[in-house]
Amino acid sequence: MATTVIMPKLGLTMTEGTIERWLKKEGDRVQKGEPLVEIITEKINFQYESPASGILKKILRYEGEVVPVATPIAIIAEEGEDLTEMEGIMPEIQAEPTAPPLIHKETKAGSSERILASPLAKKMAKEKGIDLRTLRGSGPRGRIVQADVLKAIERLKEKEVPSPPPVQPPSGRLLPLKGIRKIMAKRMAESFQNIPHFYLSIEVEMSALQELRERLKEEIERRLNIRITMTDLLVKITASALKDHPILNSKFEGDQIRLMEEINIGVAIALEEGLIVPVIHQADRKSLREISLALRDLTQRAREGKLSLEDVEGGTFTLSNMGMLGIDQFNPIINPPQCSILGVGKTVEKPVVKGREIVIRPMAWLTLSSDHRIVDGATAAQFLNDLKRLIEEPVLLLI
Amino acid sequence: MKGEGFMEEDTKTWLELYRLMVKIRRFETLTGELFASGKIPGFIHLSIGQEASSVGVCSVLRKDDYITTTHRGHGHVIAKGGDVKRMFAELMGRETGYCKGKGGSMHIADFSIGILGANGVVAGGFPIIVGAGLSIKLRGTDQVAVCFFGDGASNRGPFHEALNMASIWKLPIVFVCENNQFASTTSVHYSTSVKSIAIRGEAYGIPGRSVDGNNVLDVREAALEAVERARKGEGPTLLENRTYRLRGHFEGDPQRYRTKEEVEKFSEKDPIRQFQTFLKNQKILDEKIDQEIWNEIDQELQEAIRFAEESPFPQPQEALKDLYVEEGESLIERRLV
Amino acid sequence: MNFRELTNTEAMVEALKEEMTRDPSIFIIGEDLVAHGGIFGQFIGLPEAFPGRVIDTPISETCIVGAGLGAALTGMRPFVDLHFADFTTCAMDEIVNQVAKIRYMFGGQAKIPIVIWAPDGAGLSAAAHHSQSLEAWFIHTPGLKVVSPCFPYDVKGLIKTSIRSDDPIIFFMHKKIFSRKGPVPEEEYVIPLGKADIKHPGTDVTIITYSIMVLHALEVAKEMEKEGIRVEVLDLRTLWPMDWEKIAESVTKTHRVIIAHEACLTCGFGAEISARIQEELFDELDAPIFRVGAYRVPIPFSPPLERFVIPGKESLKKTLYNLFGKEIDSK
Amino acid sequence: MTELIDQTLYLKMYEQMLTIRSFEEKAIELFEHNLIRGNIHPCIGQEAVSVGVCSALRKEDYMLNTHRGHGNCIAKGADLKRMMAELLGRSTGYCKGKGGSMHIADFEGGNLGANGIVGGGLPIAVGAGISIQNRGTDQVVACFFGDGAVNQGTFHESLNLAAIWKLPVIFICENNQYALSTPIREAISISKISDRALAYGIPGVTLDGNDVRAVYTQMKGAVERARSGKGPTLLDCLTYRFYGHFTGDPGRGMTYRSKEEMEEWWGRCPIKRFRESLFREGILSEGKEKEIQIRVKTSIEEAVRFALESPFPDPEEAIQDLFY
Repeated sequence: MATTVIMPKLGLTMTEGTIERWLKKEGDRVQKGEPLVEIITEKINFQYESPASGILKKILRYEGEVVPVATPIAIIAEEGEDLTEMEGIMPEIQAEPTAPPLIHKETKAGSSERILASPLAKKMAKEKGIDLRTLRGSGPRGRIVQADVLKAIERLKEKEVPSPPPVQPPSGRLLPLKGIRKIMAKRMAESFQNIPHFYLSIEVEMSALQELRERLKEEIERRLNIRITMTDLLVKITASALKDHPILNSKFEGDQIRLMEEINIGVAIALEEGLIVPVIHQADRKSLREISLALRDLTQRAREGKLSLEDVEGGTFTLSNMGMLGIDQFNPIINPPQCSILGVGKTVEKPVVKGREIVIRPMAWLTLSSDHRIVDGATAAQFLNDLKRLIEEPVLLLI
Repeated sequence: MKGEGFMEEDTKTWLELYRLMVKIRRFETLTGELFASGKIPGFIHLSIGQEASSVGVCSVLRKDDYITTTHRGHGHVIAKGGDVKRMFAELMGRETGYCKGKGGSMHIADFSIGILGANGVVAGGFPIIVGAGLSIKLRGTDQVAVCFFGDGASNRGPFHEALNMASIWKLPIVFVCENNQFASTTSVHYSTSVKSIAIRGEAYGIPGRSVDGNNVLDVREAALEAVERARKGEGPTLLENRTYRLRGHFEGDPQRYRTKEEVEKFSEKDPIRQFQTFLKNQKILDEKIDQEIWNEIDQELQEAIRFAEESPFPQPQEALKDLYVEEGESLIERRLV
Repeated sequence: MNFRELTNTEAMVEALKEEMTRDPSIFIIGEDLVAHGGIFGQFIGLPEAFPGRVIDTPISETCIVGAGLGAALTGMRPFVDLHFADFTTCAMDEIVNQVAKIRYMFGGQAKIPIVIWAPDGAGLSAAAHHSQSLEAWFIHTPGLKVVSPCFPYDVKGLIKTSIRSDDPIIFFMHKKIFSRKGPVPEEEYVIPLGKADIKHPGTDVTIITYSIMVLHALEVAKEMEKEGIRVEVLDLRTLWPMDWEKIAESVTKTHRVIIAHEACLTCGFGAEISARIQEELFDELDAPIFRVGAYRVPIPFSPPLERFVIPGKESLKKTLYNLFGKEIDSK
Repeated sequence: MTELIDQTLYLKMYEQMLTIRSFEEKAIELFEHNLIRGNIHPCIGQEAVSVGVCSALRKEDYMLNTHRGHGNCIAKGADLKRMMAELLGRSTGYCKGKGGSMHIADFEGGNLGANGIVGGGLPIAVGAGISIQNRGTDQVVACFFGDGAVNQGTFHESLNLAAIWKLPVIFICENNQYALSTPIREAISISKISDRALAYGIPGVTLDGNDVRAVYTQMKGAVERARSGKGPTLLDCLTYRFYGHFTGDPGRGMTYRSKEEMEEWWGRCPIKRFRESLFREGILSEGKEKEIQIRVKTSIEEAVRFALESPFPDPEEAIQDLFY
């Protein structure tokens, strides 16, 4: 009995996945449970294991293609098994028109693809040898019309333009843009292009927080042998501050804003293959200890590339602490569809005016990047000030 | 004028005839004013001067008798018992009108009282009346069907075809020609080769009778004879009411085809004035009663106009209804937007 | 050429005057011509100018058309007035069984130089018996030629050509355009049958239309310029023979087509044109062919009902938006 | 002198009647041999009307004809060859095979055409009349129609217009008693169709349509009236069609007609009666009759041969002649 391999839905919000790499070729024998294909979702990349044993008869979707979940991507069958009844599913495979983000390898002839395109568009594409499947239709009902083909022709032309011969062979090593970095690149670009960012910075005194941390230190380290980090504390504080400012704990959905019930704080972690943002779910309901443990565990697994989808899903606010990297102040890019991201700089001893005299205090810059479509300056400023108060007088957390 | 040795009964009837004629006259006059003031769209044809014909004929009809009328049909509808409220509403294109604003002046019908409708096509009523007569015959009732038409229609093929069929089948029909001297602008003396349209009865072997159409009692008497003949199953009659259209063919008609003098000459034969004088001479009517009649009627009509003006225009979608008994878009073919 | 402003009616009277002066075999027959100068006054002055050659008839449509035919068969050039296009139904046998067929049936012996002039169209609250647009019936009838212009210049030129044509012409004119003015040259000229005319050049979409819808199309074309859509308005002027070359030329240029007429959509002339385009120019099309026409109901009397039933500027605009997949603005 | 003219005229009329009769008989025969498609409406029995009427006409006078029109065509001087060719649908026919039995026209000979529509010819006759008036010639129009047509609207409108304009039109009703299967006595409520003239104030005469001299005399009067601008006349010619309505008529129309009736009318056969009178008056003799019969026979045979030898029209011809 042949098995259809589909694009797995790896978690609640996943609607489509990119086929990063096939780990088997057509004709290879595969065992149930052995890695078959590498799939990238917007969150992570993921090795999908073969749902059945047999021979990989047909690969229906190719590397680089973005495929809606539950769409067949391959067929696994036994030697000499009749696939005609499988052919049946192939047209319907293509039911909804999919448009890969980049021109992919020439697909084999015979894969019948129903494409909505005007007669004129079809004629022109044929003449210019353009594969309509590589185009996204801009006409009614996603129909590919003359204009789309003309654009494609333009793109081709640009490619054809021969670049002037370089004086010397181009220096520098080529790094393939792949995996998490590729996704990140795409999403950061989208975020920065589409979201009207605005930035508010405020300088906060860290002495109270440092004291608190010192006090908790021996206590907790002794008992649970873990260190409470500044980040742990900031997560806790940010979470409780967000409770009073639900608007910043929201999601932009085209023509509406969704206020999120849970406060899930994502914490940006830099890995060499790219930035990853594991999420501490319901941070507001968690004790400092729980937060600390969770964050430690996530960081650990992130480094080992063992994060599950749940670990990276559902963030409603992101915290990016670059203090340990010696950065004073920076403007982080929002992690869509979230509303805001908080950038925390390094704490430095510096002279500040207290009352009438100049004193030395540990100070740090907080910068809040927000989506102006959701919040305006005043709202964000209030949040930032409350945050400042909590950091400078952590006892307020008890209220 | 007739009326020697009349009964108590007659005086009642006569006053009723008079009242109806006045009602038609006032309805038409007011309609003319409403049209002039732009409250009635399209175009209208007034029957001022022809009241005696409408009233004389309809006064001998029963509620269940049929009539077909013409583009100049307000008088017939009123005489047959039409509701002036719904008439005005229709003239103004309101949803409370007889045809929900779909018909207008030229297409008023009230099947509940046997009015099979006015017709925008000259002589359009002939084939319809033949069908009505035939169904009466087939259903074996003693109803009568009356076809009102103008002198113009008497030169149309349907006149010929209808009178012939009615005569060979002895249908209970009275063909009432309201010879108002003009087919639109064309004089009947030019358009017709015979002196009297009643003569054409001979071509079908049916009685043809021509009477003074401005004398309501003459019309009534002739109509009564014809209707009784029809009820008795003795077949159709061709009745010609010689009258005169005092207004233009339609409101706004420059009337280059006739002289003021001619119109004045005929307005002396005004059917209402004639009957009024007669009734006064007979001591049936005096200034006081007369005034009351005109006042009452004006009140009724003013109310009717108010009713019409206060009625809303139909919903646009109403335009898609009533085409078939079965409703549904597939039947009316929505436009591609 | 020296142009002056004339109404469509004036243009028509002028055309008739010139032709009747040129050719004594031309005469006009119909109702209310002498006394009234025609129900819409298109014959004013002619009875005086040509005594005996403008003939009033009783109301006898069958015979008016039949008489025109008989006269045409025997050396005359009748111009028949039917008052309203709706009244063609009273003479349908004459038009469809006689006028259209006799020449063919008799092996080409006869020529039938008759013009049947029929004002059509809605928009005047004239109700169901005085508002129809019936051109499709006659385009559908072999043996007839059908003309339906909209501008005084075209009306005059085409009236003259129709009168000179040795074939039967059904000449429709929309009642609403009679008093519309337009430039007409003083010099004599004629317009050949079967030649369409681009009334507004464009590159993005062609509106193929005729009669009063040309006016709506022109308004829409202007408005669309603001939105960056360049509409080409093609006025057919003659419906049969149809100017296929012009149509093909324009469609090949714009790749998008809307066909608009006031007659009801179903089996309207738009269906024919549309079918022909997709048969012969399928690969030129960048969007489905859209048609604009009236609802398939008799023309109701009450103004709001009438406005709703017959197509106008708005329905054209909506269809355009539809074609380009735009949002229809909710005003 | 006049007698001599009459004699030659009568002999010509007699020969025409014989020609019509044998043309129809031949046509029926060809139909039964399936050489003529469609249906034909034979006018056997009505020869006196065709000949009586047309003998009073000039070549340039117009004629409007009916579906039962072979006789009228022949009497108006049509060429038997081209008629027969048309009946057989040949390219040499009057209408190049497009018209057939029901649509023969000969504009040269003033025959404005036979009509498939009952009552279709009357309005055209009015038009021809108007045209004559406008052109100021002294032509007349002979408009043939059957008793069925007198109840068509076109009859009414046409007679009224002809009357008010005093057009030179003679309306000839070939009253053969039946509109297909409907007897005229059931189709109208008056005894004489000529009474319809009263409705238009024009003369109307009902006459024996099987007496060719009577028809001729009445027609002559009507034509003179028309030529002198006095207007139209309605002639109601009582006659009978011995054959059925058409060649497809079951039992040659005996389903709706009685033997007695048929025999009674055979007794009044127009050819038989004319022949007897001509013999009685010594105008016709055995010898002369033989000559005539031979001439007729050969002319018909020639016509058939011509028709059969003529080619069918080229299919392409079907798209010709639509426009001038």
